[in-house]
Amino acid sequence: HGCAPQQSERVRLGLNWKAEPEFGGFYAAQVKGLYQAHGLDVQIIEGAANAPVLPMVAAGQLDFGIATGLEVLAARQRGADIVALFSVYQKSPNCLMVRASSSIRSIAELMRSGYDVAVGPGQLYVEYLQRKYHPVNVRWVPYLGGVSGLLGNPRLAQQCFVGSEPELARARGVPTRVFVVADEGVDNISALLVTRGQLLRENQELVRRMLAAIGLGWRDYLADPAPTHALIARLNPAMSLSILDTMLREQRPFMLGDATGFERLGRLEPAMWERLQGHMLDFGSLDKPIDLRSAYREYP
Amino acid sequence: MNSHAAAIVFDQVEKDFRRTGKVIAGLDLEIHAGQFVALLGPSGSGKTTLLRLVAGLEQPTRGEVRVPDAARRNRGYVFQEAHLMPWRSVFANVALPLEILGRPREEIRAQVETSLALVGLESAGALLPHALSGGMKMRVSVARALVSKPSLLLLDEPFSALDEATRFRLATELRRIWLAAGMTVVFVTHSLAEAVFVADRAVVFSQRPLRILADLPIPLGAERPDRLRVSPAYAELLARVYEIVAETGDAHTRHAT
Amino acid sequence: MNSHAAAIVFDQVEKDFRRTGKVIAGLDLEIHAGQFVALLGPSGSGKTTLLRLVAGLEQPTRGEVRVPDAARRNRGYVFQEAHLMPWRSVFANVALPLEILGRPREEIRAQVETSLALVGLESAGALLPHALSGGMKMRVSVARALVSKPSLLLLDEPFSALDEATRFRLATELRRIWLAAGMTVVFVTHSLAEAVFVADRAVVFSQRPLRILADLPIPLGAERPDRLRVSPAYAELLARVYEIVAETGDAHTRHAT
Amino acid sequence: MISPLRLFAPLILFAVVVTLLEALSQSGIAPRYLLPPPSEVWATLRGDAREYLRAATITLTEAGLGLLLSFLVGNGLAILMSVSRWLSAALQPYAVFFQTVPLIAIAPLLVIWFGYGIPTVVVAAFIVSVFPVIVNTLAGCRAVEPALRDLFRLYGASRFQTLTKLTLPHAIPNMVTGLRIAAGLAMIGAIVGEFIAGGGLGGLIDAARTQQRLDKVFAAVLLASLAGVLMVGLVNLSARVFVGRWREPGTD
Amino acid sequence: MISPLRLFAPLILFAVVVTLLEALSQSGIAPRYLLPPPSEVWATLRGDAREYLRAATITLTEAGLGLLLSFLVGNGLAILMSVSRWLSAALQPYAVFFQTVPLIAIAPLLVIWFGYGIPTVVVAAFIVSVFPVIVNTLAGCRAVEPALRDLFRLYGASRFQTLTKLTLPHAIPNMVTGLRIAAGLAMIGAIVGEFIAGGGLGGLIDAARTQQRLDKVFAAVLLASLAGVLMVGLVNLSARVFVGRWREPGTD
Ligand SMILES: Nc1ncnc2c1ncn2[C@@H]1O[C@H](COP(=O)(O)OP(=O)(O)OP(=O)(O)O)[C@@H](O)[C@H]1O
Ligand SMILES: Nc1ncnc2c1ncn2[C@@H]1O[C@H](COP(=O)(O)OP(=O)(O)OP(=O)(O)O)[C@@H](O)[C@H]1O
Ligand SMILES: [Mg+2]
Ligand SMILES: [Mg+2]
Repeated sequence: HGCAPQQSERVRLGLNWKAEPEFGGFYAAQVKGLYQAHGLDVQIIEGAANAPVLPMVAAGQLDFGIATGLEVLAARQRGADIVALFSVYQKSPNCLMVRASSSIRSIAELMRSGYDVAVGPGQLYVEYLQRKYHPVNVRWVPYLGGVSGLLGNPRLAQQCFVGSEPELARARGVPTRVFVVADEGVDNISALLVTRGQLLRENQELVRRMLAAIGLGWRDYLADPAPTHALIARLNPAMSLSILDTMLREQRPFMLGDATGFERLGRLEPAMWERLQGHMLDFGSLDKPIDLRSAYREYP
Repeated sequence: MNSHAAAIVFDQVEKDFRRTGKVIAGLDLEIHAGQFVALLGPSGSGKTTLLRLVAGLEQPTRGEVRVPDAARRNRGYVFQEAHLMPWRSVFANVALPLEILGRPREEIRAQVETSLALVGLESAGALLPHALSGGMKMRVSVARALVSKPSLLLLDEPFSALDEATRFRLATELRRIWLAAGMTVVFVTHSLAEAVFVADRAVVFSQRPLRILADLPIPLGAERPDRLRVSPAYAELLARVYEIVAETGDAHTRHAT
Repeated sequence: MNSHAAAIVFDQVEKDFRRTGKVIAGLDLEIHAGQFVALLGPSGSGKTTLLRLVAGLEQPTRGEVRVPDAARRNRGYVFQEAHLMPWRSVFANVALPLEILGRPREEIRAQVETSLALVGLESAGALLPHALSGGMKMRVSVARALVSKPSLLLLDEPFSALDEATRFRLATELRRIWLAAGMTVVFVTHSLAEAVFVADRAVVFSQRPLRILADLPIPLGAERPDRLRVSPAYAELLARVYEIVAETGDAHTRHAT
Repeated sequence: MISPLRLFAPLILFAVVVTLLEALSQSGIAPRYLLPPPSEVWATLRGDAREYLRAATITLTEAGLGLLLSFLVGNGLAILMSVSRWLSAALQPYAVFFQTVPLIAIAPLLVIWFGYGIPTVVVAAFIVSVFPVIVNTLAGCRAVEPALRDLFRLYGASRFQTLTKLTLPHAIPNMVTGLRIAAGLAMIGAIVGEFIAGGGLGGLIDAARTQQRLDKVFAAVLLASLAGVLMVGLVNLSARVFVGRWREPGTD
Repeated sequence: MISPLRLFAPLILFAVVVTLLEALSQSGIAPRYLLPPPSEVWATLRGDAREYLRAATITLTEAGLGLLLSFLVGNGLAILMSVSRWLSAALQPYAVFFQTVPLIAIAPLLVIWFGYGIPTVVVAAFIVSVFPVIVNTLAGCRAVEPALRDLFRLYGASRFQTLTKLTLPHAIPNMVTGLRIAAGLAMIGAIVGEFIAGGGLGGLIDAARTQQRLDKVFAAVLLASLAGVLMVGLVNLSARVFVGRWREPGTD
């Protein structure tokens, strides 16, 4: 549409969690006025543990939202017209961790260890690891958030996000050993910017401007995170500046992939979706294959 | 007894209770409009049940209780226990029937005050029921039944919690009101003397199942001045009633034991 | 009145209620152990309050109520209203005092049955209170008070819901039990005739605040056979008592109005 | 007389509600990703009937045990509080604390103390359901007719006698009301407990939710509610057996 | 006479509990990552006093509005149910459904219908707290003395008159009991609602929990409980004002 750029368009972006480096680029675009420069007035809405972002996007209460690849495909199968536009991570920062003092050196060893493994609901890799290792004495238990499980029980492994929970544990005097789950051959797509198909079809221009602002925002954030971190620390008092810096430092390779520059930033490619769908079909999260091409738009 | 259009009629009435069995068996009774009837009978004979049948609070198991519409429209009932609403003041308790009838405020105030004065509780209007003595509660209950100037007044031992002086005074008042207003009064009492003094007709019941032992007219005139209680006519009639009750009630006294 | 070791003594007792003010003012009264006292007075004068003071259910605002230990140990109380426990059968209601005293089962059964027979309710033991008539409830309450063979028996108008025959019979029974057991009985009634027939002493109270108007011995002997009621001695005494009450009570009758 | 009404009235309403939901869903007014059509929920339920039934049995057992705990502890506390004013004043705010603390916030504590699995879930059901029991029983104990209290004082009844022969029998109807509320809460407590400790219908819901399998979520929710209705029904039944006798004087 | 007891008894117990927790924590028996020492919670609370107060105000408002809704809707339903046996039989199972449905399971529906923020949270508080109101008020309405019902029948009182002049006044003590329970539940409902829709103490707890800031979690939980105690206290106060007058006959 040809509306004049000085009239900013109101847009609502719903996160699926509180402000964190995971969403750094989205905030950076705001801090640096990039949305405004693209004629957008973006309201970023922090999420909660149980915020139903996808239904909100599908129903039009949000214009953009953050979700995982698994959620996107599951939602599409249920008839929700959700399209992924931008991926924060090129490799999932999902990990399992044990105490550093533990003798466990790999996920393969963990699967034979007799440990409790605390994992939140709906993690794709649980089924994958089950099939790969056929663990007999490992108990999958619910993940309760934080690292209290690990602190209280030396024979517990738990899910974590690179740079986040391991740092929490270290700050409590318990160093950890971290195993990246993606290295086992299973990879969810951890943080996707999504919108609904209708918006994409009817307002291409808006989506284009949004993506442009976001692309710049992320570059800017990764180059100079300090101003954005100041904002995040204010929004999410559970975070300190130093934790934010550490988290970003650890997650940066997962965001940028193996590349040295920004060439892989935000990239969405058929291969990652086909792999994900393959896993989901294997593990019963999807009943039948779906039309993958309408589930995402390639980026860049 | 010849049938009367505006009479309360019991026609072969029987009443059974699930747990306790037959209380009333084949009762025929007719109470004419405007009559002042006293009902007497031993404890547990079914007097309260009979009043409840008249009021429509209980349905007969067999037979029929006919109550003329005129009497049905505006009734007063003094239960055997006071049954006041604990959250309402004495005044508000007495006001209840008028509130239900939707009378204007001013009228309610006037009527309630008159009614309370009648039972000697003009200064107790603001109290809550739990601060009343037993006899005071019953008097409030009487005031409540009178306040709406009912055309049918059912009283279940209204004065038994009262001292003799108060009792006598209230009976006299009741008779005066009845004379003035001409409503039908059915009055359960345990006192033969009271029955003879206040009523025009006394019906004496047997022990359960309730039957009529005696049905006596009391021809002492419409006006019953205080001095009637010390008159020979009254003493004579009372003595005769006592006799009749003693004779017919022989069986019942044995029962009651 | 000379003080007595085993007497119930009211010593300058005053009782005020928060909402209703002074009920008893400077009362001196002594009830000897083993006495059978009837209390009379207009409705709302404070008779129930006085009984509650004796029972220790109420504390005097000023002054002192002394009750000998012997009397304190085993008391029976018939409240003005029946106050049965709705979830207990008639039998279980009467059994309550014995259960509390921890008597053996067999004894409880026997005593309760005796007590129920006394009030003419031997066949009602299995009923729940809501299936009883008003008078039956009061009789259960009397049975409950008698069942533990109390050494102090407080009765608050126990017979006022009963017909005259039952009332008379129960009064006679009460006197008989008292003669046999020798307990102290304090008996509130509104019937002068009943008071004179059953008690050894009648105390007549004024309207509020409660004062003693008359304190009359009733010298009709220990045994009171039925025929006493038709004897000239009884009639004469009753007439005298009426007279005294009428004289002294002049003020109170005016009050009560 | 009551039985058929009790049964048919809710069934008729059920039929109405189901038809309405189905129509909403099939017509596309309520999208499937928000509200799965009842037919789909039913198909899911039938497809995995055994799994759902097993899960429901577990949850029901846990909720039942939690309710039992609430019954015992809640009534115990209420009795203590009814006897002593000090205790009552001191404990009441803590009972409220118990009521308002979000289970999720103390989840790690629960798991450390009671482990993963059934005990934690039972404790969760207990925590959520104990407050109504306390409050209702306490209200019942306090509402005893003063004249009956006088009667017991008169006969020198011990505290224990007054409690067992007067206060508790009198409080039974209130106790039943409290349990009726607690039964539903125990169910929800058990499900939230299963979010923490795993297993049962809560586990199913938790897993299905992230996969957007609302049909599974609603199948489990439906079973949970049925289990809740069953528990409340059991409470009502016991009420009828133990209380109905004297609290329904209008029946004769 | 009651006031100082009401105040001091819980405070004394509070001092005991705090001292105990502090000792447990400082001595290392209860690890800090599970149970932060009260001193630390207090320091956190003081440090961010304004933020916590703002959050507590929001949550309290939401819970209060939810409770108000429960009061209106719950009592309304209870009244309808007390009047009609059909309605009562038909609605009761659905009331239980409402009680047992986990908020988390219907979170998408709530947020879609009521949006992010306060309305959703209010509805959550309402859903969680309405059942006790229904059940208690209904119990109160049904327990009216039959003799008083007779009295109203006798004077030909309309249903509405019987309701306003007899049933409701009689049910007030039960209503208060229901509200007392509902007040605590509304608080927990608001917090769980905030887990879904963000904001308030629930949002604080949610964020702090995953960051292992248990001091913050407990600071928020503490405030939530205080707010709950406050709400229950308000209910009690209204009870004293409106009901105490005739339901405490022992006071004279
Ligand atoms: N609701 C009831 N259920 C079962 N039985 C009842 C019920 N009400 C009364 N009865 C029985 O019916 C009989 C008569 O009761 P009713 O109350 O009519 O007696 P009454 O003549 O009024 O006695 P009283 O003079 O003692 O008041 C009694 O034996 C009583 O047990
Ligand atoms: N709990 C109370 N609170 C306030 N006032 C009370 C209370 N109990 C009784 N009274 C008042 O004390 C006075 C005496 O009451 P009491 O019950 O002792 O009278 P009574 O002589 O037994 O009367 P009745 O013959 O009517 O039973 C009454 O005026 C009553 O209003
Ligand atoms: Mg009767
Ligand atoms: Mg009295």
